[in-house]
Order: sequence, then C-alpha cells, then structure tokens
Amino acid sequence: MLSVEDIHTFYGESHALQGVSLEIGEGEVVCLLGRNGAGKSTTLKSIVGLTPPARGRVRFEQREIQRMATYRISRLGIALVPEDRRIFAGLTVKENLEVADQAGRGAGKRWTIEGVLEAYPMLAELRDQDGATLSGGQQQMLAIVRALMTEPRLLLMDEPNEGLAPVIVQQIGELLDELAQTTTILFSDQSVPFALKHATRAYILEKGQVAWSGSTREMRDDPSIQERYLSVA
Amino acid sequence: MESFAASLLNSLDIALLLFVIAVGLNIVFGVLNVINFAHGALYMLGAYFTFTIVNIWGLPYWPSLIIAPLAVAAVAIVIERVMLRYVYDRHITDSLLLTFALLLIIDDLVLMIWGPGIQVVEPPALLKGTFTVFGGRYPVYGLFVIFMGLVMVWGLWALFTKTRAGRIMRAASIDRDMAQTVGINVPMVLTGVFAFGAWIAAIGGVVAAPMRAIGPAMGDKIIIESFIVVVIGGLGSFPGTFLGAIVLGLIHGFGGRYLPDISLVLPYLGMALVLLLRPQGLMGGRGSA
Amino acid sequence: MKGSIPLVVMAAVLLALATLPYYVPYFYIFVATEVLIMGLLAGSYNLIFGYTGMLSFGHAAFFGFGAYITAMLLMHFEVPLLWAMIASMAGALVLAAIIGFFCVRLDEVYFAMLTLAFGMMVFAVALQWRSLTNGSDGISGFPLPEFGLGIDLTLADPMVYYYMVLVIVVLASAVLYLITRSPFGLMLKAISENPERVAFCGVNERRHRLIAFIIAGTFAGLSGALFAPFNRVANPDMVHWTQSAEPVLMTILGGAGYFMGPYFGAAVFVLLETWITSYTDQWMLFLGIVLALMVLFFRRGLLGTVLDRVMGR
Amino acid sequence: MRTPSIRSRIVRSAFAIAAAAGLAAGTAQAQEGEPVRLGAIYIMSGTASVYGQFAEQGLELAIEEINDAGGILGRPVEYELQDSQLKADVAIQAARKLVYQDGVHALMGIDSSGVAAGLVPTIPELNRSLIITHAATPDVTGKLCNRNTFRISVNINQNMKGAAMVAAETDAKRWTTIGPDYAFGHQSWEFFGNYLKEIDSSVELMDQTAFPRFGNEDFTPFINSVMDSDPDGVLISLWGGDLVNFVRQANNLGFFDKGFEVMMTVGAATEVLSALGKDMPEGVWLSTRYWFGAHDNPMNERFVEAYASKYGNPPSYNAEGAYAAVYAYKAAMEKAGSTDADKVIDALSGLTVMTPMGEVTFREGDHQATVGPTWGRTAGMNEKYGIRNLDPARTFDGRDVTPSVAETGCKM
Amino acid sequence: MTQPILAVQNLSKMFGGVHAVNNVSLDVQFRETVALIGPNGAGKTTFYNMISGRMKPTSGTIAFQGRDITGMPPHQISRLGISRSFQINNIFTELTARQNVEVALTALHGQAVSMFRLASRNRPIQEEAEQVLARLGLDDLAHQRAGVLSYGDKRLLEIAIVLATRPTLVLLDEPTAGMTPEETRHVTRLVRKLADSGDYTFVVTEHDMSVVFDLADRILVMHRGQRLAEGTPEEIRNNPEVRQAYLGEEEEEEAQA
Repeated sequence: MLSVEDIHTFYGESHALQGVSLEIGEGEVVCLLGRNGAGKSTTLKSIVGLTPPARGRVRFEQREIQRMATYRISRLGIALVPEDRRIFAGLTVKENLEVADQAGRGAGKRWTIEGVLEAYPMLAELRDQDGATLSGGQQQMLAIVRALMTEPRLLLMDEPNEGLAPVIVQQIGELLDELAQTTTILFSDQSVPFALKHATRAYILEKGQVAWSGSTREMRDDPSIQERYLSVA
Repeated sequence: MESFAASLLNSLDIALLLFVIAVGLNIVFGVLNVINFAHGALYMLGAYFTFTIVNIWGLPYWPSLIIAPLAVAAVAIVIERVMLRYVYDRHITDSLLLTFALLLIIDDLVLMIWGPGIQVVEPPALLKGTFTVFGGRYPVYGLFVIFMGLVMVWGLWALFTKTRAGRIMRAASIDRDMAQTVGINVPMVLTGVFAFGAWIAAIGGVVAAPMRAIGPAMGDKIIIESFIVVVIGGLGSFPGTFLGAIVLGLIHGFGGRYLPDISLVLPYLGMALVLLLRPQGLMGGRGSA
Repeated sequence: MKGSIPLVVMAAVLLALATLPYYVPYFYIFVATEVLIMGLLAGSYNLIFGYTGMLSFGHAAFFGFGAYITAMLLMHFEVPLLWAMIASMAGALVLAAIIGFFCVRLDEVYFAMLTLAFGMMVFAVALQWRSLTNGSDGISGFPLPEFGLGIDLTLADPMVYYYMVLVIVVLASAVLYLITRSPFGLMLKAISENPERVAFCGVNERRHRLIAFIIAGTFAGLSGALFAPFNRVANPDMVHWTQSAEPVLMTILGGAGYFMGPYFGAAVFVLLETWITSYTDQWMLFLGIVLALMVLFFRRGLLGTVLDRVMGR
Repeated sequence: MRTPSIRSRIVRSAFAIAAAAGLAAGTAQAQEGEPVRLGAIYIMSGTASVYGQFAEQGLELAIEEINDAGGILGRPVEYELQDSQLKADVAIQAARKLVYQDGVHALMGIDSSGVAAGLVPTIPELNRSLIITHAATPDVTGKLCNRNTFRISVNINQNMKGAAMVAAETDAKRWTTIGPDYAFGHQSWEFFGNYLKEIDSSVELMDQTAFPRFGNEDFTPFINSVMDSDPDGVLISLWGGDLVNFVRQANNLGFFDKGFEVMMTVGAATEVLSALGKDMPEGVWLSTRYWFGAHDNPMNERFVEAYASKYGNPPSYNAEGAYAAVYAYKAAMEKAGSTDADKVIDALSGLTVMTPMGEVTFREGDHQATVGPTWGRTAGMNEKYGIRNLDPARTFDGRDVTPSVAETGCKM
Repeated sequence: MTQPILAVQNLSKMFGGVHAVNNVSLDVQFRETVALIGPNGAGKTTFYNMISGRMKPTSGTIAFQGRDITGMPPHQISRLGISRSFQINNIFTELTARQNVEVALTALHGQAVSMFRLASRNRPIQEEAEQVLARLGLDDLAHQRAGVLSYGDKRLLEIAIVLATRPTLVLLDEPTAGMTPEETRHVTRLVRKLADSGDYTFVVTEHDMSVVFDLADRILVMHRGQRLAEGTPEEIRNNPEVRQAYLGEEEEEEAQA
C-alpha cells in the first residue's frame, strides 16, 4: 500500500533522515520505534509532504507522492495525527472536525460529524469547547478523530501516547485496535509494550536510519533488541 | 447638547466604515501574515467602480454593491497569483515593500483611468434626507452606513463561526501545515483570503462613495487609520477590530471637537499606549481570526 | 583578496564623489547632495534595521527633528552651521532615547507599529504647534551663516555645500562604519540573528538595541540638519511616515545589512525618481513596477545580489 | 573584482545621459529661433492633482495661442512640467532640475502654501524668475519675498480683505470659522478677522472655531459644534475634496438652513462646483481667485471660449493663473528683449500686463499682482456647465484689496 | 561534602495547570558531570530553561555557588558563570565561526558596548577565540561563515560559544542530536577531555545512551516532570523503574510475557 524507498530528508541543515525505507501492506498496523530525535516524526512528516524528502521515493497505491502538495496527499487518503496534536486553538471541538470534514468530496462517506460524536461521547460533551482548553488526552482523541474526518485509508500517528496518563493510553490503544479493523495504521512510539501489543510489525529507527525491522513477535521474543536500541543500557 | 447624540451616532458611522476597511486588512494579516499597504487602494477602487457604474453607466446604486466588490476581488486574485504568493515565505518586509509598490501602481492607474477630478456619487433616493435625534439632525445615509457596518460585523462573525469556509480560514491562520494535513488546499485558501479582504475593502469603498468625495489617492489616508484600528484592537483579532474601530471613531467624533489642539496626536497616542500596555491589543490573544 | 574588494570599491566611490562636479552637469551636484544626505539617513537606519533587525517606521522623526532644530537655530539665532548640526544631533539623540526607551520593549511588527505611532506623534506636534513650528508652512527663509570654527565657506554656493555635505557624510559614515565593525557592531549583528543567544552570552540585548536606536536617531538628526539648509526649509513633511518609508525603501533596495547597501539604495532611488519624473507624469506607476520587480527578483537588495554573485555566495 | 566596474558603469552611463540632455539645454542662451522654455511645477499626483491638470490646461492653451501668433520674440515657446508631489523638498529639487538640467528660462506654478514657502527662498540662487499662480500664503510676497518671485494670483490678504468687505455689509455680527488645520485655514481666519475688525469694530470673532485636519473626510462633529455655538456668520476656508465633503454633510445636517451667513473662501472653484452641482446651496457667498463670468474684456471672452471648447468646462482659477502667467512672461520677455533672467525680472517688476482678469500690475515693492477676488452669492444653475451661477457677483479691484507694501512685511 | 556548585531545590514549573517540572531537586558538585535523562516530555528542557533564566520557576529555588539566582535574566546568569548550549543549532549563521566565538568573548571582556575600535583589530580577543576554536578542532574553519559549516561542525561551534563565556557550569542540551555516529564519538571525546581538564562542571541531557554512559559521573532520570531516580551509571542501568520508564509502562505483565 505504502512504500518508502530510501528517503533523505533535511531539517534545516540537519540531515534528519539518512535513507529510510519502509513497506506497509493493506490492513497492517506497523510501529516506528526509536529514541527522541531518531527520525520518527520526520519520517511521518516526509510521507505526507510536510517535510518533503530531498531524495528517494514515496509510493502510495502505486502513485508517487513525494513531490505532491500535502493537501493532495491528504485527499488521496493518508491522514496524519501529529506529535503535538496541533489542535486548531480557538476553534471548538466540532469546528476542528468540520475543518477536516471531506463531505462533498464524493466517495463513500464513512465518518460524519454526527457519527463520530455519537461514537465518541466524550467528544460530544465537549463539542462547543475551545480545542485549546482540552486536556492532553482529550486533545489526542480529537486529533485522531479529526484525522478520520478526512476519510483516510492509511492513518499515520506520531507518538499518540506522549505525555498521557496510563488510563488514557489504554483508551487510545483500544481506539487504535478498533480503527485497525478498517484502516491501515503506521504509528510511532517510544513505549515498547504499547507497540508490541498493538502493532504486528515494527521498524526501529536510530540516527535517521532503520536499525532493525521485523515482526513484533520477534521483538518480544528477543529482549536484546529492545535493550540494544531502546533502553537505557 | 442636542448635537451630542448626533455626534455619537456620527462617531458610530465613522467607526463602522473604519471597521469594514480595517477588518479586511486584519484578516489578510491574520491568515497571510502580510501587512497590505495597498489595502486602502483597493478600497479606493471600490469607490471608483461605484462611480463608473452609477455615474457613467447610469445604473442605480444598488447593483454596484454587488458588482464593484466582485470586480475588486478579481483584481486581488490577479495580484495574489502573480506577485504576492511569492513572498509569503520571506521576511515580512518583503510583502510590505511589495504592497507599497502596488499602492503606487494602483494610485497611478486610477489617476490615468478616471482622471484627477473630484467625483461625487449621489446616494439612492431611499437613503437621502435626514431625520431628527434629540433635536439634532442626522443623515439617513449615516444610518445606512451603520446598518451596513453591523451587517458586516454580523456577516463576518457568522462566516467565521458558522460556516466551513470561515473555519477553514481560521484554521489556516492558526496552523497552515496542519490545515494542509487535513486536506485543505491552503494555496487556494490564501488566494481566497486575499480576494476576500479586497472584497470587504471594496464594500467599504462602495458604501463610502455616496458620502465621501471620490478622488485620487483617497485610499492613502485610510490605510494608516486602519493600522491604528487594527493595532488598538489587536492584530488578528476580529472582535478587536470592531472595538478598535469604535475607539478611533470616538476619537474622531469627539477629539477634534473637545481637544482640538492635540486632535492629531490622539489616535497615535492611543495606539502607542495600547502597544505599550497591551501589545496584543485590547482584544488580542490567540483565538478567532 | 576578496576582503579588500569593499575597500577598493569605497575608495573608487570616494574618488568619484570628490571629483564629481568636474564631470557631471551642474544639476547633478544637487542630486548628489541629496543622495548623500538621504544616504546618511538610510545608512543610519541600516544600523537598526540591517544590523540589529529592528524594522522602524518612525525614523523620520529624528530626521525631521534635526531639520527643525537647525532651521530654528539658523532662523532665530543665526548660529554657525556646525553648532546647529551638533545641536540637531544632540536633540535627535535625546528624542531617540525617549522614543527608543519605549520602543525596544517590543519586537517585530509591534516594534514597527510603535515607532510608527511615535513618529506620527512627532509629526502631529510639528503640524499643530504652530507658534513654535510655523505649522504646515514650516520654517523657511532662514539665512545660511558661516560654517563655524573660523572656516570660511560660501555655503550658499551649491558646490561648496556639496563638498561640505560630502565631508560630513563621509566622516559620519566612517563613524557608523567603525561602529558596525566594532565589538558593539558585532553584538548588533549577533542580536539581529539571535537575540536570545546573545543574552545567554551575558549581554543585555535590550540595552544594546536601545543604544543602536539612539545612535541611528542621532545620525538621522545630522542628516536632517544637512537637509534643512540644503532645501532652505524644515517642514512637517520631513517627519511624516512617508518620509520614514524612504530609508526603509532605500535600505531594502540597496541591501540591508551591507554597509554600502543603503547608500547605494539612496542613489538608485533618487536617480530613479529624477529620471522617471523627467520622462513621464506616471512616475508612481513606473517606480511601483520597478520596486515590485526588485522585491520579487533581488531578494538581498541590489548591492546584496551583486555582492552575492561576486563573492560566489 | 567586478563590483566597482559594474557600479561605475551604471553611474557613468547615467551621467552620460544626463550630460547630453543638460548641455543641449544649458548652453542655449538666446539663440535665434531657439525655443523659449518655461518650467512649471504643479501638483500632478495624489489627492490634489486636479489642480495640476487645470494649470497644465491653462498653460498649454496660452502656449498654443502664443505659438500660433509667432511665439515670443519670434521664438517658439515650450514648457516642461514637474510634479511637486505637494512637498517642498520635491518642488525645490524640481526647480533646480528645470533650471540647470532642462535649461528653462523662467519658472512658474506652485499650488500649496507650504511648497511655496519652502521654494521661494531658494529661487534667487537659481537666477530665474518665478511667477506663482496658485499658492496664496501672504509670506511669499511678504516676509519671504525676494527679487525673483512674483505672484499673479490672489493671495490670502486680498481674498480676505474682499471677504471682510462683503461680510461687513451683511447683518452678521458674530463670526466663526471652519477651516483646514494648517496654515491656510488659520491665516484665512486671522486676516479675515483683522480686516473685518478694521471696518466694523463691533463684530465679535468667536473663540469657538473649528479646524478639522486636512483631508478629514468627516466634518459632522465640526459642523455640529459650529451650529451649537450659534453664530451669525461662518467663514469656511476648506477647499477641494474637503469642501465637497463638507457641503454635502452640512446639507444633511441643515447647516445652510440655520439662517446664518456662510462664506466659502475658495467655494467658487469649478472642480468643487461641478462636483457638487445642485448640492451647493443657494444664497451662500462663494469666492474664487478668478471667476470666468466676472470679467468683461476681450481677452477673457476669448480665453473662456477657447478653454471651454477645448476642455469642456469653464476655466478654473488655477487654469487662469497659469494662462495669465504665460502672457505675463511674454510681455516681460518682449519688454526685456531677451530671455535673460535678470532682464526679465527687471521687466516684470512694476509691469502692467493684460490678463483675463483685466490689466494687472506686479507691484515693485512686493511683486504681488494687483488682483482681486470675486465674491458672489450662489443663485440658480448654469445649465450649460451644470454649476451654480454667482449672482450677484462682486469682483474686487486689486488696488482696493491689496495691502500696502509696508503692511506685507516685504523687504526687497 | 563540599558546598554544591549548583543547588536546585524543589523546582516546579506549571504551564496552564500542567506540571512540566514537579518538585525536582538536584545538587551538582564542582567538576562533576551529571547527565539528565528521561523520555520525551520528561521536563528536561524546561528544567534547563529555568536554570539558565529563560523561564521563571513557579516555585523552588536555584542557587549557584551559594548565590540565589532564581528568576534572574539570562544575561546576568551567564555573567555569573553558567552557560548553556541549545538542542537545535543556535549559532549566528551570518557571522564567521571565529566571530561567533568573539561575540561571547566580547561580552565576557566587557567590550560589548565598545564602539570606537575595530573588532577585526582586537587581537587579544581574536587569539582567544582561535584558542577556543582550536580546542574543539575548528581552527581550520575560523574564517568560514558559520552558515556553511557542516551540521556536526555547527554543533561544535555551539559548544565553542558556550566555552567562550568561560563558564564554571556548562549546561549541554543534547550535544549530539542529529549527528552521525562518527561525529557523535568526536563530540563525546571532546566533552570527556574538557571534563577531565577539571575546569568545568557539566550537566548534559542526551538521548544517546552510549554518550550518557561515557560521560556521566552521575545520572538524574526525570519522568513526567518528576525525579524518577538518581545514581551512578551502573545503578541507573540496573534500575527497573528506569527501564520501565524508557520502554513504556503500560501493562507491564504483557510486555514481559
């Protein structure tokens, strides 16, 4: 479904991605692991064109998208839930959703505002509240649901758990599992257990390169992988 | 004393006209991060188009309220597409300089097309005449200006809060990248916002045409006034623009009368005080576009 | 040596200016005088804009204030011009200290707007305090007395005035140049790029910005003091925001941050205006088009673009 | 090492062009058949550019007529026009350019007082004559006067002396003013008051005056405050677009129905009258420095007709000023027998010349022409031009309204 | 125990109701190198910002060499001898490498308002700047415009500016972020050398654990704004809580399964 081939991305003058390649098949849930600054965010941003790669190719359903404008990539069916959530401050919860609502752009409508508000009553209660005043967990929910409004077939989530309390993390995990039924997902995280639980495959990034990739089962069975790349060891 | 009420009403019509002009400037600044020096020139174009429609084509006034702003918006689209969009990513001085150049160009083109004479557009029959408030006379047209201003306040408020287009504009002003990420065609939104700002300025021009003498460079004066309004109210703040316009309207409505010796200083003094005590403006802060 | 290019250029320009009256038509002595005065104004502006990164819209306040002080001193006290100029600089310094004290508290657009507000307040005072400033007519018809220090100059002779302006502008510019090359100037450049980092190096950057603002204002005052006797008038136009816009245009046109940029910009601007107005009434149209093209295609200003090519940057 | 060459090339080519133009004109001293060149400085851009247009039309017409009749001293006449931008320093530099670069033999023009006050002191060093055709500040033929500067148009003293004479004949005793908040507005009021007091010491000049800023656009607060103060008479020195705005707003507020005398010092300017049409109320006193219908002489008849047929409207005072100035030069140059500036200046001083306003004389003491304003009451519409008629119209003889040289403060 | 050079007590910082840093205390001894680690959002940068004066703490005190510096502006703190580097490059790209260092030196020598001499003739400062550059192996690049340096060299220049202020306490914020492995080794060696010279006390944040374990005498682990653990590298390496914080804490039992 998505293939990222040897992309190099510069962040200002820092060589953030130094030849990253990924493959994601339809229906998969894949996790990107790695420490801070390893290039997880940049990889996701490069896929949606926010930090377009200087070299390499990104293909989505056989179309090359590495030079496409972000909004067109979004309309092709890739949505990003960014790291810091980037809720439109000053817009209410409902308005945040409406901005992303692709109604009228034809093609099977899975998510409607009424529908999601019904499905996620927590957001329904907050519908008229300024998005900036929500708690971290609420913002994260909103950011995910907002991404859904664009009718994605591939959902990218950048550290959906960052800074959230365990009980919220669990909720996010449940949501992720639920979405995985219908949507292909690539998410990044620093938490290994979370990745192991929700993803089938993982890539570990280190210094802008893929240091390891394989199934989460392999990773679980071989704790040394975690120790080597991710722990304090 | 009887004219106090009339002065108050008068301050209000000055204020609402200022609001209509300044709000376009502020929207363009809020979304595009461009200080548009040519905004007053677009207002002037609105007035001149009205003059052409009413005095030269002989049409009634009302259609100009539709035609002239659309024509100015079309001009704005051309400006945005061929010039302005190339400087968004640069330092703010570049767009400042570019729109200053635009001001010179439009001013001179207007002089070439319409000549230097003073032009007057008659108000429509419906809006002629005066009525009495507390013993003072007040023109019906002033009420129309107030009405139009309030329609714009309401309309823009409704647009920003009730419609998807308004939310998209606000979203684009808050976070362009994120707006793109949720599928919004941001370059088109930017063109649209600039044209929209011009459209509003032109409405100001159409409304002003029957009450202000139309002449070359009539937009140059209004631009600094608009800066004052926007700064007092708050850069990027919609309700702030309204408040700023009211404040400046009152300064004009009463300052010249009660403090004639420092009447010219007052608006700038107000502006400086606001900047020093509350740089984000009276209503500034994050939030509505 | 690449490093010596600016020196060679400056020497060549100085030589050209010193011999100018011998090879240009008489009128161009006036043009050159204006270029020099405006160049000093823009050059002083460059200290705060190009070097320190502060976009001021009120620089004409100091220019005009300097012009008024000189005009009034010549009118009422017939003091030697040199003392009038020194008084203008002192006056502009005080005004810049007062205005700057408030303005350096703000950054970016807010700073720009506050300088605009203060500049226009000075304009309003010049226009409305008629008993002092003679209002819109300004102060004109003052005599051009001796230069001072016993130096015998026929200041009314445009050629003499040109040479006097040349010497003063060159001296003042040399001081400005020295400042930009001094440790203080280095700090300013650093502040324009990254004020916070400078603070973390132990520098009170707000105080530095204020000092730069005052120096720039002082030299703008000097430029005003030269302008008033050149045109025999000081009037509110010289304080208006449109006058403030000129050094901004000139500096960006020539290349902000390059020492010679604003001088070059002033020359281009004044010459453009002189030529375009000779050939067409539509000078605003053409000036507008030229400006727009320059903004679109010469991002670093004329001099900056040329230097970039030469230096291969 | 390319920088210096590039820059000096630009500079050199610039000066080459300039030099070619300059030398051609500069050395043209009184050669047979060489054109006589007039340099004019008017406002050609921005809000007030209509005045520049009128002036240019008057100038053009006069030069056409003169050239058709064989020129001056057998030489054709040309003119070079520069935009003053309503800024003194621009006008000064323009004058220098006209003289040194374009080689004009004489200067004329100047619309605003501020520009005139700045420019006039620099004229002697240019060694040319300057005839001011519009700016009305008393100073340029008063304390700023000099040998080179003349004025053919009506100044504030002359206009206000006339105004005072008109005002004194009305019943109004309490007077106030609405004028632009710059020298012109304040001086108009001051001179009007002084002259009126001289004639009738019983009049009251009110403290409550209104000086809206120039280009104010909204005069309602000022109109209201003047109406509140309940005067008998109001002197209005607003002009141009401001006056148009004022009259329309004053109409709305019933200002003209209050029964007090209204005098507009530049109300009978054609651009104002044609913009306002019927909106200019009947029964108010308007003045102009020249009224096309007020002068009964062949030259005026010819001028008005030629102008109206060429440009479609009656000549404004500014057109007349420029037109008359060209004829004044013609007379002076013919008298001097040369275009030599010194001789022309000598010839102009004390010269009596025929203009559409009749015979006027540049006084030797201050170089002000003895011209007088026309004050008239607005009456019915002139259907041909769509403007108000003035009836009765009273044209003052310049000798009656021009203050003595001693009073002007001019020292030649 | 001697008086600590830096004594942070009960430091807290709230952002709109959220504790970015919650009641953290830390004593740093002279000549010690302390590493500050923690997963994303642990509050390390906020902690730095408060020590260096960029932010005012909500509560708590910071003392440097026994002197209370809580809430002082950055330039004063810098003058006392605390200097910091930044996570992202924060150098002056339009100046040459040497001028970058000269900025700091000029301030240090009280010449920041000196106007009537040429900076380019300022031999003592230039020589000192060259020495500083040489210590970091940048001497060959002294006359290059900083903007054109390689990323790694820019990070070194960042450190050079810090050293030029002659600090006693150096706060390094992710000195090897974005560097290639080779550059990382180079920087680590350099910092090691500087630490061994005995002139400096270091506090370092870093995500690269090899760097941390190479450099640190002592490690403070922060998590969710709080102090999670403190100890020698060995202690930290074997601390189960720390491992859990780093690998994630959700449903521990499953992760072990």
